Amino acid sequence: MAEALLVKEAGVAAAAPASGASSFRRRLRARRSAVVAAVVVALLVLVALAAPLLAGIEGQDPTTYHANLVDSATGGVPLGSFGGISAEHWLGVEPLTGRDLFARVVYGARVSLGVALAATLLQVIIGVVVGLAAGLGNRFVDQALSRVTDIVVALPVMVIALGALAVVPADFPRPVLIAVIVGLVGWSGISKIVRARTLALKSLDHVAAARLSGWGGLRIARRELLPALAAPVITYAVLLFPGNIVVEAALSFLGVGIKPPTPSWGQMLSDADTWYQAAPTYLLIPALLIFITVLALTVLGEGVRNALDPRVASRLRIGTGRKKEAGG
Amino acid sequence: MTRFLLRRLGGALFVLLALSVVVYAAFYVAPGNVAQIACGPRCSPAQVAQVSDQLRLGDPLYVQYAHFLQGIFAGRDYSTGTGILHCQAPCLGRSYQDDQQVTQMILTKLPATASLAIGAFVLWILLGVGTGLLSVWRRGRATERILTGLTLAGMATPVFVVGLLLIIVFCSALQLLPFPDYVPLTENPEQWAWNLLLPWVSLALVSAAPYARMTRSSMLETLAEDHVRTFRAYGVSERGLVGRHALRGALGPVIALGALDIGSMFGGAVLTESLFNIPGVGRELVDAVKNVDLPVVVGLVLVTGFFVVLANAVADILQAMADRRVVLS
Amino acid sequence: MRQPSVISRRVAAAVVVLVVGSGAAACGPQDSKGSDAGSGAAGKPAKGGTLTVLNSNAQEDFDPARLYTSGGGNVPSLVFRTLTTRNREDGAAGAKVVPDLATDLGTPSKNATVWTYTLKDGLKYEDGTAITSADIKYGIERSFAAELSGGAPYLRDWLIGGADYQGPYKDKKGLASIETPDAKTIVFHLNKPEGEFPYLATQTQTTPVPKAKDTGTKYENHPISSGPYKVVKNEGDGERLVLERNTFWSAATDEERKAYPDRIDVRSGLDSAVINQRLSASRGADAAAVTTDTNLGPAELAKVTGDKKLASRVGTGHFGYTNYIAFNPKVKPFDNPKVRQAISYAVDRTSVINAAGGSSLAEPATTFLPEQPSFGYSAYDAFPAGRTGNAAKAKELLKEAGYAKGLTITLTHSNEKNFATSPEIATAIQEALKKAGITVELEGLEGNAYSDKIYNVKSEPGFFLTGWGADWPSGGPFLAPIFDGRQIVKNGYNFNASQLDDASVNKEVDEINKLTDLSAAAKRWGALDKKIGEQAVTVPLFHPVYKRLYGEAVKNVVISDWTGVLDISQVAVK
Amino acid sequence: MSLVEVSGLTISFDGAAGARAVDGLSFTLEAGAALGVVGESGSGKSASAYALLGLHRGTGATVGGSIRVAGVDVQAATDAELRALRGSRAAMVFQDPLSSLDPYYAVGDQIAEVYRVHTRASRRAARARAVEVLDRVGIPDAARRSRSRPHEFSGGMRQRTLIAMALACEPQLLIADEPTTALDVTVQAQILDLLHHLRHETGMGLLLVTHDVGVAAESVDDVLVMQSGREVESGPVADVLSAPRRPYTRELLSAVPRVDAKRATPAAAPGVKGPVPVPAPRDAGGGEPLLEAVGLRREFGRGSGRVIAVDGVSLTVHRGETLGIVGESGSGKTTLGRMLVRLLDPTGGSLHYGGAEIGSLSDKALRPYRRELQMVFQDPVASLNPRRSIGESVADPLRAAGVLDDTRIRSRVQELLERVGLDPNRYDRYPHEFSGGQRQRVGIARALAAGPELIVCDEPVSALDVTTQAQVTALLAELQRELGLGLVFIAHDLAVVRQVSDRVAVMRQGRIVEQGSVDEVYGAPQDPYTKQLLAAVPALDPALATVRRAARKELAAA
Repeated sequence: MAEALLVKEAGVAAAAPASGASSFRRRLRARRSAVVAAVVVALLVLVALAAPLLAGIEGQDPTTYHANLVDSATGGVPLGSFGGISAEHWLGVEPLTGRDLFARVVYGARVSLGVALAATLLQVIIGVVVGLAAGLGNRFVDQALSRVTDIVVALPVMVIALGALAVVPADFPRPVLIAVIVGLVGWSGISKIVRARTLALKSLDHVAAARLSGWGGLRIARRELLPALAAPVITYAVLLFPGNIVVEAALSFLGVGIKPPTPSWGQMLSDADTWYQAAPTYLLIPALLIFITVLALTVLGEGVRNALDPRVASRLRIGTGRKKEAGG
Repeated sequence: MTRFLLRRLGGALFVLLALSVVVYAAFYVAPGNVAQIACGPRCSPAQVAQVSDQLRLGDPLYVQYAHFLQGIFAGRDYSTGTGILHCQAPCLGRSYQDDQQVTQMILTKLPATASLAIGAFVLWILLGVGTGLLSVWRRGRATERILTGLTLAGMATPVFVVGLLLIIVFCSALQLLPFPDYVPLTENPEQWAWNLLLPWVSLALVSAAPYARMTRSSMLETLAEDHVRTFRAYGVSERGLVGRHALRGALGPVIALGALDIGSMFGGAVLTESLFNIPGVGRELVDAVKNVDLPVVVGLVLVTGFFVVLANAVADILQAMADRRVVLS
Repeated sequence: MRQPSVISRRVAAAVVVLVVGSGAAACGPQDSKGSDAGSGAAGKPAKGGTLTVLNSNAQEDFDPARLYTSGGGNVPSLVFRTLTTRNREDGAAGAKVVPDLATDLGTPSKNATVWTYTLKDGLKYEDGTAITSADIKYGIERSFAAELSGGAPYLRDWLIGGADYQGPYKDKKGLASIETPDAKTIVFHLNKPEGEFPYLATQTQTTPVPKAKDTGTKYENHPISSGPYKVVKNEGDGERLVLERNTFWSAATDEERKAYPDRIDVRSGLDSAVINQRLSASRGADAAAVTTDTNLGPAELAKVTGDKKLASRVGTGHFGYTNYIAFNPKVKPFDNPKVRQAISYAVDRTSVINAAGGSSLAEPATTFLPEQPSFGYSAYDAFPAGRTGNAAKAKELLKEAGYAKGLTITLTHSNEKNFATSPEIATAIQEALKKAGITVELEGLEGNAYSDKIYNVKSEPGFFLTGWGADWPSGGPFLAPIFDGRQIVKNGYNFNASQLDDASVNKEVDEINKLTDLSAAAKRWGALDKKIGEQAVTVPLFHPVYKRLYGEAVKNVVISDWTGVLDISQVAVK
Repeated sequence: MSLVEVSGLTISFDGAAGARAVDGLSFTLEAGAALGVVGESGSGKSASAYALLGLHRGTGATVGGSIRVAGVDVQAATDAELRALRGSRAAMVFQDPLSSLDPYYAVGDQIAEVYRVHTRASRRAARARAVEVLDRVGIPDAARRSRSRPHEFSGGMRQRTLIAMALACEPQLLIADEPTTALDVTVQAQILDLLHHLRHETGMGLLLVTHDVGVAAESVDDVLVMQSGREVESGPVADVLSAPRRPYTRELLSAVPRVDAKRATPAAAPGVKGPVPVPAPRDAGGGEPLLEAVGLRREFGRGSGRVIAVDGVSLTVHRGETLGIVGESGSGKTTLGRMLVRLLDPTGGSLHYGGAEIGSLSDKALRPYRRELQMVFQDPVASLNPRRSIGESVADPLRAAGVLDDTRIRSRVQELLERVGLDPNRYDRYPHEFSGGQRQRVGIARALAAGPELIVCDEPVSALDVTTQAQVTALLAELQRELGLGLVFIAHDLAVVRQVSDRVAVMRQGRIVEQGSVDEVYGAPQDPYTKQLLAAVPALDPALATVRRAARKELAAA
């Protein structure tokens, strides 16, 4: 069932062929929200890539303490209005330490996006390999891999990540560790989709025709299956990405994720959670950033899904049998 | 149907067993000195030796695991040097750091988690299905677009962001609600509800979004199906179509997703519990992780896995009952 | 604080209890303007009402044998009377030890190796039976039983035969070094001179326990009260503790405890944010509420300072505690005193204090001893770094040490947000040392892993953040565990991080311990501190200041320098 | 006043500017009369039928012209008025009876729901009515079966249920949109007979929309032929069928394969160059045996879920001959076809090809034979990889052989494309740019590219319109004759099979019930099932249809 839900979510059932990249772009562009989201995501990626540059333009770095910018006597509240926002410190400074928030935020984007991206890639790679193997393999292989997938589905990401973080030595780099754990626990969705899609494709006549042509299994997988799997895998991956951002943020929020002084948004949020009265901007900045990033990625994911699977869009039109008329 | 049921439950049992092997192996085999880790950092060599003995770390791995399993199904005894400590089935081990039985620890945390999960569940189902229904009912109008936007925003907001904002607004700025502090239902039902209101709402706000989407897309899908056209062609009103035929079609997936969600929720809504300071299973896990309390971590992961696997099976069965066609295929 | 005696978080908790969950009285030496005796709501304190205590940590193991307290604890002191106790007064006066069950602070003899106490008349338990010296002996003996572990190790270390004694359940003969010639007299025979024995006698292990009522490990559910209150409810391993008046307690025998409220309701396991929120809202029963273990955090302080009404309900206290950088000279390059001195010069105490919550929550420290007369504080600054560090001097020293091009070292810290050994402080040091050309890499560890690593001589890192608080307000328990070479623990918890084993230091410790004149001893502790400080085996960073909210109806707030926390036995809510 | 009056009906989707699906259609239907609307896919026939009940409302389609049904001006009616018309005075029966019923409710409840919408009947009365109408459409044990859900019914029973639903409110008009297209031929005959019977019993008018001229001939008084949204010709069914006035009608009729006609190739149709000579009739089993199956068997699943799809089939295909395999859905003919080219492994029996036993060869050992055994698939959409150009798809077997270089492959493919009647310059086009018939030609070209000895055609024309069907069958026949291939032609349509085959095998439930030369099987069927099948085929002649209906009655009674 979970499978059915997943498959439905990623719009996999559609046998609709994607007819070329240009029409995909056209359909993606047709949704204004998706375009805006894509721009936002692109900006965020740019910010992450250019973090040192941006901080350099501002003239700050994410680790330097500015004792003179906080009011020591009242617990370290930033001096000045709105958390110390000024020409030197574009988003103000961190309470207690006086570290520059803008620099921390842009460097934090690297961690948040980077970890999520690595985790997503890992999920996709494992998911595609397992899914393909299950879909193409014999009964035994399929059964075995499907059971493994079932077990992985039963592993709650947060719980496993928390557990794993408990036993892995502290000197193992946390960003890598989180990406690996999330990647290792979160591939079941992709593998289920790939398996289902492979099974469906395998029964399609053009695959049978390729067999009759005399091709071997590998070539058939590469020529006939993989291109058709790209659409659902990409769609699902784009939908997974924001989830992975949230997992990293959540782990850091719980204080078991990215370790200081490396800034990450979740950790900033966690540090800020007692400061909502004394320094509201300190809390709002990471909260808003997480929200915007995840929202933009989700909207983009929707857009990609709709563009890759025109059936979703047409589903919204409630035709009266026109489908039948036009078919054949 | 019975066959399907048995097969599904059998499968769930298998997955659970396999899960226990994986978890046991991952936590008890991988890292360095297990006895030292399980016992806690301040243990003397003698105490570590005792723990090692109790966990039977000297035995081959499968024997250790067999004892672990035996504990779950039949209970086991721990020798403490001076006496015998009996751990009743289902025995998930002992926390040496807390000097308690893991099962007992989890059981005491379960009411808080259940309070959170069930209340939030009711709320988010109502909210999610209601939103989905409304956006289908008003499809093509501004209402639908607004609701769709809100749903997307809901999907995009992590619970800790929503929760923090709600605390700031309702507890701090407006001072309408108490700063959440869990009170057991048995102690004071009214206080219980008031203190859980914010956690419920936060969890419901973020969890409702997938339900709204699913309800909406399932209903739209059903509305586009031929049988709805049949009833439209027979003069059934739009309300009848949406309420009777389309909603019925959306029910299966919603029930299934609901069962899954509440299952994983019983494993602890880690974030919500941490944020709102609810002494539930999830917060226990975070604490255990921070203290590297190995037996507790393993026990909690297994219990969570148990609920998720159970929920998966229940979801499948409910889905099958809601949609008889699944059984046939 | 030395040998770990329990399998549990308890030792970790013990540090916390010791630090926060203990006694009474008021303000720091130079800072006494902030608190006048008996502050709180206006009006004369009167008997009656219910005092609510909102705490983070549960009163686990509410058994006098198992508690690790400084001066008898705060809540425990309401139920357990001890031979001596702390003086329940504001400020420095509160750092004095005074008689409790005993008529005086004890009579030393034979070079302070034998201490004799006489009990007051008319002392009774909650059931009306009389308290005898044999009960006190029995209470102490219980604390030697393995199943009732948890207390401080001094009795085991000091009493003759203590090291091998297994407790009264296994050894029926009892501990011969404690004599009870009659029902009112108790005599202690120590294996070495200990002039500070009266301080030790404040700990709950000297609470009388009637042998007939002893239920072993279950005693904690209902320990027999000798104090003004008795336990009527103890749920969830001390999460909820309700105390009511012990009618057999007589104020005439107890000069220290005021016992104004009729009932005390201790609710624990609360989140610190919730406690502070409830105390600041001060609604309903919370108006008569206090906390004994939850400080205002920096963010909360920022909010409270902005609100005059709230600010008037903040109690400020100084517990004798020092946060410092510890060096392990067995690890290179910290074997080189010049490197340690360079770091001492480079440290920016202003940043550190900001990271610890700002100048209201932390005071810069250049001495290891807290700035309190009872510790024997004498001011010195061996490596004057100024407010923000002396990078030039540090560089110079590094050059002399052969690190002209700078060096890279690792600073170990805890990941807990405790504003003491937490990442913010570590990064503050990292930043300051950067200016001196020292690259600091951070190693952040989770709570347990952190203490496991730093308190074990085998795994001890070379450069880490830690802190130390005294078991009682004297230089002895402050300096000896950290710098006495004989206190290096090879198999277990070691606090002598520098593993300093200096014969002259060891000898001086022994000499001071012989003194029974506590003020004379204090002076010599101060001089010893200075002497050790010059060796640069630690870098004192700051002394924390405790700020805690109390409810609107709370009167007679007394905060001693012994505990830095308001004393529950003095508080009134009517 | 007529029951239905439609004048100047236009329907366009995708806004008013879009192409018109229906353009200026006018017709009337008198009370109690029956009108057949016949046309190929895309002719606008179904859209017109939906317009009668105003079903385009709210879908974005633009409907123009005037429509009056049972006295209601459909265009001007309010939503409520429209709802009162639907199901009550004019009821509709749809094409796919499974998807047209709500899977979640019992059939009786669904009929009762409709009944209660239009009458103020109590729940109980409505249920009683449901049982009554179910009984009337011939559902045995109606009271009990009314509690079943649709998936528990067979296709024919579902269609009966839909008809029962239509009858519930005793409408004056029954609109049947391709009511038998999804059904097997024997069931189709039963449903058509039922409609015929009900019409005479109740006197309701019937508007039958169908692509199958035969179905119309069986059931209606008047016929209206549509093409591209316009009327081509209309009139009494006997007149139009026997003497079509318009070329399109003539083409349509001539393309319809006739089960009673001897093997013949239809007149040349556009797309096939030159006249195709009628091949000389050959003796059955004239050539040398090419492929021989003995006791071929295939099972799916295991345990109690085991299904025997093919159960001991023996047959021989000779070089240069066409073997037709005919059967209804579920008869195992597709499974058999796939086993013959070894896309499926037989679970039993043997398969000899050119003297070698290939039934149990491994995938690898099979490679040398792969290209000699080819297949043309049913679904022209699924049989081509949508992501590869058609030229590349056709080139596949050539590349796999690895003999030719790229330029030679390209020219060979273009040759083949030309041979099957496609523009060779469309080598680089993608499948979605081709029509169904053209895609099927690509599929044939691909099969030919391998240089096969035997081609199995699995329902190669069933997804195509009748005129396209004729062209594709003609092409296959021509190629077979030219190349001397062995051809296995699998179809459910008896007429199509008769048209192309030398010999024919009739399959039922995994077995061959009758096998022989075309003339033997069609002319003098021996097996009762074959007889039943043949009797069920709709005739193009209304008079003949009446005779056959009587014959079917007899057969059923027998």
